[in-house]
Amino acid sequence: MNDGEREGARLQDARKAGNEENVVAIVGDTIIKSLPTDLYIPPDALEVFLGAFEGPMDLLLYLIRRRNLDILEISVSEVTDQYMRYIEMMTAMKLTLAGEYLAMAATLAEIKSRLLLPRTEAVEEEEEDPRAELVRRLREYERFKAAAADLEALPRLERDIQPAAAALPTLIERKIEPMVEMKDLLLAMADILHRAALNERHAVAMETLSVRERMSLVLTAVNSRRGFVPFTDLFDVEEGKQGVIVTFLALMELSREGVIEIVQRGFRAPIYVRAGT
Amino acid sequence: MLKQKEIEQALEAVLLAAEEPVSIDRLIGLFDAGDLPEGSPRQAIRTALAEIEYALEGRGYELKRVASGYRFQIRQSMSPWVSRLKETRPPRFSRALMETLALIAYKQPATRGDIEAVRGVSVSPNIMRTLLERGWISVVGQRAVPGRPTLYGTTRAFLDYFNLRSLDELPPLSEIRALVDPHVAEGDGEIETGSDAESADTEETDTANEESARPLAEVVPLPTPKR
Amino acid sequence: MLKQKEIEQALEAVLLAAEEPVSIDRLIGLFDAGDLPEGSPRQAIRTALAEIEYALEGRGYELKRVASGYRFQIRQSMSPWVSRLKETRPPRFSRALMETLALIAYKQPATRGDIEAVRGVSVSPNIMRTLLERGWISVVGQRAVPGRPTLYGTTRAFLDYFNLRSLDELPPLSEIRALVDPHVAEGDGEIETGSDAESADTEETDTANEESARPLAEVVPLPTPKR
Repeated sequence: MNDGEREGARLQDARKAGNEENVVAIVGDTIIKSLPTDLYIPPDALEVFLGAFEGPMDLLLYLIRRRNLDILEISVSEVTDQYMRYIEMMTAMKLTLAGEYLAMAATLAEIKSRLLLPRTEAVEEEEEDPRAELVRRLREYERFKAAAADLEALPRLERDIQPAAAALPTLIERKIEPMVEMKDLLLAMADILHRAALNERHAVAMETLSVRERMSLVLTAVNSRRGFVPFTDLFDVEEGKQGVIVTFLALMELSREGVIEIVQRGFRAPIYVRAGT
Repeated sequence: MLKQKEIEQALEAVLLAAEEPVSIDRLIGLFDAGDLPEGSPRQAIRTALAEIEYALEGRGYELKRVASGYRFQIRQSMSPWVSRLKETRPPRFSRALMETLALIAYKQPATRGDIEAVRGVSVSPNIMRTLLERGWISVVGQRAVPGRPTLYGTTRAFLDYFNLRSLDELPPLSEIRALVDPHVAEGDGEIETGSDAESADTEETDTANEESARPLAEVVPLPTPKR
Repeated sequence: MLKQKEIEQALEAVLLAAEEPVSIDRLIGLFDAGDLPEGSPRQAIRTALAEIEYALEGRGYELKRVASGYRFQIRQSMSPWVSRLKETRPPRFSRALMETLALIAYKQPATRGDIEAVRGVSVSPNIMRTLLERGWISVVGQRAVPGRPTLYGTTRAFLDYFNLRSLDELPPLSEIRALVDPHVAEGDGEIETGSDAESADTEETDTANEESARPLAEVVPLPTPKR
């Protein structure tokens, strides 16, 4: 509080001294208007100082709160002066300054000039207090700054809370297979056909499925026995005429493809089938 | 059907083996048909969990319910002991990151522009990347304005990390004191829109079996941008 | 000096947070001078550990002493539960695998060469191995041409899995062709109007993402038991 008052008094002095734009610092009663070449504050320190702020809003809020002022009661003029001093120091020391700091400086300067302009009462009623927008922004920023601090204070994993875990028992491995639906299979086939239609060389022509399936079954039966399999063994009479025909067609197709051999030693001798050699 | 005690044992085993919180639905899914009472499997699980919680009273760890389910965790009061054992320092997060996170949490869904408007500085891409990588925020859509800026929201993983069950449990945003200046009071109304997120209904988190990284906005009705 | 109960809590916290077993010496080292009874710190730790062990009787986990120290461990009898938790949903089969399977079904007995000729790309041995391991295809012979390539056919298990009595129950190629080729489908007025009405519907009901799956089930009569 004392600090704040003193600061205020110095600023008053500074203002009386006029030409406040050039005031860089006030040491005791001395007003310094230009930076001494052997400035004591090392640039690093200033950079660290400014680095501690999360931008112009934060710096502004600091300048206000440092003096325990309510945001609503801020003297834009005073705060602007202080803010400008920081900015000037930074530029004088050729420190890179984020554009946002300069933008805020411009905003402050504008508000200050508007406040200085004499206004008629009629105008005052229509026109919003030039400080209002800045005050609103400051208050909102302060709200979320507090929210961030609240968040920081929440108990959280890694820092305040550790998940509890226990060593695993020996696990039972169980392999789960992917699920396939019939439609997946058919869509895959549809894609193949579509592609094949675009490329004539890959045209797909096929016999009826029952014959193709029977070809696999016959082949399996023939391969399961070494050597010759009696032709008649491959037929299942219980399947009826349809089944016999399908098996016959399958045998013919397999023979044509050279996958099996059909042999007969003589007229009316038993016919045998064996895997192609 | 399993005995109550057997259900408890199974739940304890599963929760101590899981590396993240497990939802009630996932817990129910581990049991075979017939293991749990047919009419009320959920109730059976809840009863068992309550029993486990009760049994741990006065112990160094607890059963905790967070946004994406249940987990065993060391009690906060025991953290000094744990840090004596563990040499690694917990990660620290910059104030800029925490402010950005707070803005997204309280104002969601929010764009980078929304955040910059409040903080007065541009949001560093590093901060957004860290938040996304941690799985604390996710893209929830685009605002229907020119440029279609990306909207961000917080996730279940965010709530899990901060030991919360829902956004309701976030500390309330500080209230704005009654204002003297009528002009400033106008601005107050604008600020209020941000606090809608607080009142959003975030109850019934345990029926959802979504992954914790899914944006909350999908689960919880959050304020939508005006069109 | 800490109370017995406080020592227990600290030990529980430390052991449940540690990722590996912790030795008694290390446990003792965590406590400050004066925390433990001066004459017998080791005895105090042992007593606390025994107390923890006792409290866990009948629970799903236990305190176990292994070579390098103490650790909490899920009981071996709980293994089936933990195994279920750790099971991950397997990924879907690749497009290439599905096409290979479809071609073997429709073109059997077929060699890898036959499949490659139609698909225009080589068939990876992994695909064939997966299909063989799954029991959906089997080797049915060799073609009597140079190199004697292996012939594959589908199996009984394949039919069972897809709930078919015989391959006949698969839709004929002409119907399947109509699925993706609009020109072929043009002849069939019913299908055209049907799918038109449907796409109009789906837009409204917001199930458009199912579109690719829906027409198939409706256009192609999926295998049903023979009349």
